[in-house]
Amino acid sequence: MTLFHKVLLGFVGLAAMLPLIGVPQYWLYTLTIGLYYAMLASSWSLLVGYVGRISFAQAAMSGLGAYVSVLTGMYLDLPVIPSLLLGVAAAGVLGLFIGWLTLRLHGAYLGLTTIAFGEILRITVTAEHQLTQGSRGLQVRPLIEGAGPATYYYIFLAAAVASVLLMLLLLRSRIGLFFQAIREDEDGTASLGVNVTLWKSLAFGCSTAFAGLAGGLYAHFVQLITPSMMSMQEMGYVLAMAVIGGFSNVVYAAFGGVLLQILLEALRELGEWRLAVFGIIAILMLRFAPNGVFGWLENLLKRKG
Amino acid sequence: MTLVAIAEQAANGLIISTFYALIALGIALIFGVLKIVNFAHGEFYMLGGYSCYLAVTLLGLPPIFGVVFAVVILMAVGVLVEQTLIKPIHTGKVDRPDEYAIMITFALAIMLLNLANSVFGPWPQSPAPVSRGIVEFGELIIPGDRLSAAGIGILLIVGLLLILRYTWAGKAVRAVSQDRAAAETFGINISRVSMLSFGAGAALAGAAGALIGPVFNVVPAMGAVPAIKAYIVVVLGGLGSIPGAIVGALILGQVEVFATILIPDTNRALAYKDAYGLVVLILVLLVRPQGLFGKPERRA
Amino acid sequence: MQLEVRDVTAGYQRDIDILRGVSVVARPGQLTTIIGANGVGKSTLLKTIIGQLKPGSGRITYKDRDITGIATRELVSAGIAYVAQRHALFKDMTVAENVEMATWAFRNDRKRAKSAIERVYERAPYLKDFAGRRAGLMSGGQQRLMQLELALMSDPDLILVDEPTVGLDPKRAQTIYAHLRSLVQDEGRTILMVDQNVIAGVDVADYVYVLELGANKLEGTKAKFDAEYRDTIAEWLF
Amino acid sequence: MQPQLDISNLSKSFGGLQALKGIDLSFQKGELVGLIGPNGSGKTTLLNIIGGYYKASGGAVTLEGHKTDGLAPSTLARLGIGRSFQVTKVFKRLTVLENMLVGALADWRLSRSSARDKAHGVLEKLKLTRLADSPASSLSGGQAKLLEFGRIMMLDPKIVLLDEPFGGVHPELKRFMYEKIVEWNEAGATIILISHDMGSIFGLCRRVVTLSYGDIIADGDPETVRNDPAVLEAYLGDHHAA
Repeated sequence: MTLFHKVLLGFVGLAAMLPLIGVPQYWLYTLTIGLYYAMLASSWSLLVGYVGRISFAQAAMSGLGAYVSVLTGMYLDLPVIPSLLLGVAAAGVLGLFIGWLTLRLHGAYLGLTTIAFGEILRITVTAEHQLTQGSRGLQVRPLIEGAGPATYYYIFLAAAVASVLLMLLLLRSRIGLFFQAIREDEDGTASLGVNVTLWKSLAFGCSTAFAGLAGGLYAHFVQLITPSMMSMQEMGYVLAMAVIGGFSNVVYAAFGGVLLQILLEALRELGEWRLAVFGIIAILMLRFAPNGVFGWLENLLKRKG
Repeated sequence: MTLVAIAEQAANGLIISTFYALIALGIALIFGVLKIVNFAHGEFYMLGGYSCYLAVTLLGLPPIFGVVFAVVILMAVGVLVEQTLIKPIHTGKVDRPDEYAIMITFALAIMLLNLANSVFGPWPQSPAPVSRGIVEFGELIIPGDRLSAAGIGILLIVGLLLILRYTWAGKAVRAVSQDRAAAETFGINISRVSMLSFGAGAALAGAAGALIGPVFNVVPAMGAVPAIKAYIVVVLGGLGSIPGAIVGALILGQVEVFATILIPDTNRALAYKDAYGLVVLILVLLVRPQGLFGKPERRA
Repeated sequence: MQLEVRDVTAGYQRDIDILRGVSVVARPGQLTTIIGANGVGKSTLLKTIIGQLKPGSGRITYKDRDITGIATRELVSAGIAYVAQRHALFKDMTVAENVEMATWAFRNDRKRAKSAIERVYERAPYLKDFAGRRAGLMSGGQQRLMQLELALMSDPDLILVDEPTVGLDPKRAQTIYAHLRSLVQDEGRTILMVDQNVIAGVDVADYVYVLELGANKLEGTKAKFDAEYRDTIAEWLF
Repeated sequence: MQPQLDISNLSKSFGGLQALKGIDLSFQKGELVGLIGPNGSGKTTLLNIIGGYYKASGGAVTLEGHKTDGLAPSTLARLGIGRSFQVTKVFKRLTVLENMLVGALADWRLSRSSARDKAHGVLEKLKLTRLADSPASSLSGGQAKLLEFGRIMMLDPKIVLLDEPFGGVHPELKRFMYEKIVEWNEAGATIILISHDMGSIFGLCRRVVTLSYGDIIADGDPETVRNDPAVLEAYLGDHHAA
């Protein structure tokens, strides 16, 4: 284990201690939201950073997971866990389908197609207001009746850590190698006997399933969801988080999500300027440090240790 | 439905098409020369709206100069963005240029949106329109602010087409879009043309924002929907094709107004209005990615 | 010397040099042909001279001025024209517009531009007949000839020609070779040409270079080639 | 004897351009065949159809008696057709070892540890062991070509399609590549080699097929093809100069 990994593990350990050392509830709430973004940003980097497929539908997929979970709970009287899983499945299957449909599309063309899918989802959720209450938002039952912020915090921490570990497991397997080979050169990968069609679609599905899980959990935590969680602006925050953390690595991206959410709350006095500054930082990162803050940090620690 | 109602819808469609075309032409111009899709185009449009608002409300200029002011400002913004963020793509300073181009313009969009939120606040502003009142064509009634905005829009489009056709700068833009290497051997300065077309593309978006701002209010988030419409238009017409962008805009304008009429439940119909074009976008990209006017790319 | 290429190396990928130290001279008022098997780097050499490819090492001078790595458009202004192997025209523009674009480098000198256009229509009346037609609709041979005519409009001292007759029928090819010859003989221009058609390429030349795998193999005047190598040309290709 | 790879009446057109005009060609197991022809004669197109990258416009390709039309490149690779590319397609951000593993791991029966052992064996043969853990982006052009060889070797292909493997390669490395090709061939692989480098073609191959404008104009032993007037004309052009 390198020094950098130890530092990261230290952070996770510290995170697990926070409720015990009396961190104010307000900050636990913020961190819980940060963990939601951590899941979302890392799921996005799984697709963009490893398979080289761009998608702007990730926030919409999180919303899909949320709405499916909430609606199946409401209308089919399902308990929370099965409805959450249905949300994950819905997001995963739709992602798989989109991945398969867009096999031949690359770069900006793929970006535009995923924007279209994301926006259609958002518009549908907004339009079907007898079902979803449209943009007024939908009341959601809590994940656990009467649970306090610390409980939610631990659930999200566990979910985020488990998601990232699962992604790492996938990426360390031969499938992860196929993903990266596809990112580098599709024809070259196919020439070696790898079923590019299958893995490209599956990568999309995996990535959106994680987004669906994040969205479902989020819905039952904040207990009020609106279609705005599926907007392109929300997508922009996810992108900024992944880019600033480092989108070439799911761990960096996850930390980026938490880091940005913390900064967002800590710099509240700055008002909307915070977001503008994050935009500028994301731009500068893309231009000058494509590995993000944590990629840069890892390099720094590598040189020292 | 009565004949007048149909005529009214068609006229509405035409007016909307003008704005779509204006925004889409900018995207097409930029894609033609630089081969990148500018995902920050909606925010250029929004900045156009605010530039006009500033000129008219704070500086007290007449509305028509507000539009001119917006064009000048956005031209400058476009040139600045091209020089700092886009140029590195073509000088080999970026590792994965395709990925970079998409993400950097998307990040730019988010940055500009939040910048506008910080500077101007989220409240809608409404600068004075170029003209007010209504215009009657027999039984057909059209609000004057829309009609005048569309009229200026058409003038701008015609002006752009003339520039592309008859001026050296316009010819250089077309030449580089068609064949970069050939343009270079003819002695054309590619990087200057790139800068120019990015600036001009931004200026067109700015003009559209300045024209429509007074009609629908100016707010930081105003760019999102028109930008997506413009992407639909350029994909429909074939990315990078100038005539394609105009025809695509005409088609989308009519599809939207008439498809809305087809759904009986009016609330729903309005809510889904923005989705039709997106379905078209997906279908075109999947079935004929080169669009109606583009030529298929040949491998090998 | 008009153009002098000394020990140039160049390639498209890192560490893979297609040219591994080529030296070529284009003598004023002569037609110099470079021949060699497929893939020896003939086209690469022209692309390197015209600035589309950066040489790894070596030196290129034009009229004693170092032009190594200079932008293409500056070379065009300096009087070098390049006729690429691809049909490098603006296919969606009309023939007349293409003709106009060919005056780009000197468009601000109205008189010169105007006379260049008049001259080209005189030299190639068919361009006038097709003026309103889209360039992409002309036949392959016509596009090829047109490319050459457009390159001549800047009144270049040196013309680099890449595979002038590839894909053309013999009659068209003959016209083009005759044209190239007269540019040298009657107008005193210098031509550096690369040709896959070995026999015709040597026939039309004053001086010949043979390349092999990115390096010089042989060179000599046409007379020397006719006398000594005619029958063994085939050997070098195999 | 039934040929290992049989191509019958194969044609391919791109828009108006006929790149292959109905060619018939067959290869026996263990042959080492050179494929030559002027630029644009259809060599790479032919390779791309055999490898599944292009769909033929007409005709058929048969591998050991089974038609392969319409199969994906990955399926063909697993059926035993390995190929290299004119411009090397190494995975730059993966290590040399990872590059080698991709193809082996595409076969799920092979465990990761045995794939790794196999890869180390091949790397040793190619003298790349030292670079196993370096990113492929750090390789020189020639080393990248060798890595591509190695990746194909990991598949144990029955048929190897090599598209311009010697372009821009250092003479010393080229000799090393000759050796590997011959070893490969002697181990039983059928090899189809495209090259502009006539020295290599005539030095290595026992059979040379010449394409010109999408047709086969010669097919036979190197000496016969070398002296075939049609081949000469295809390469030299004719006397139609002024």
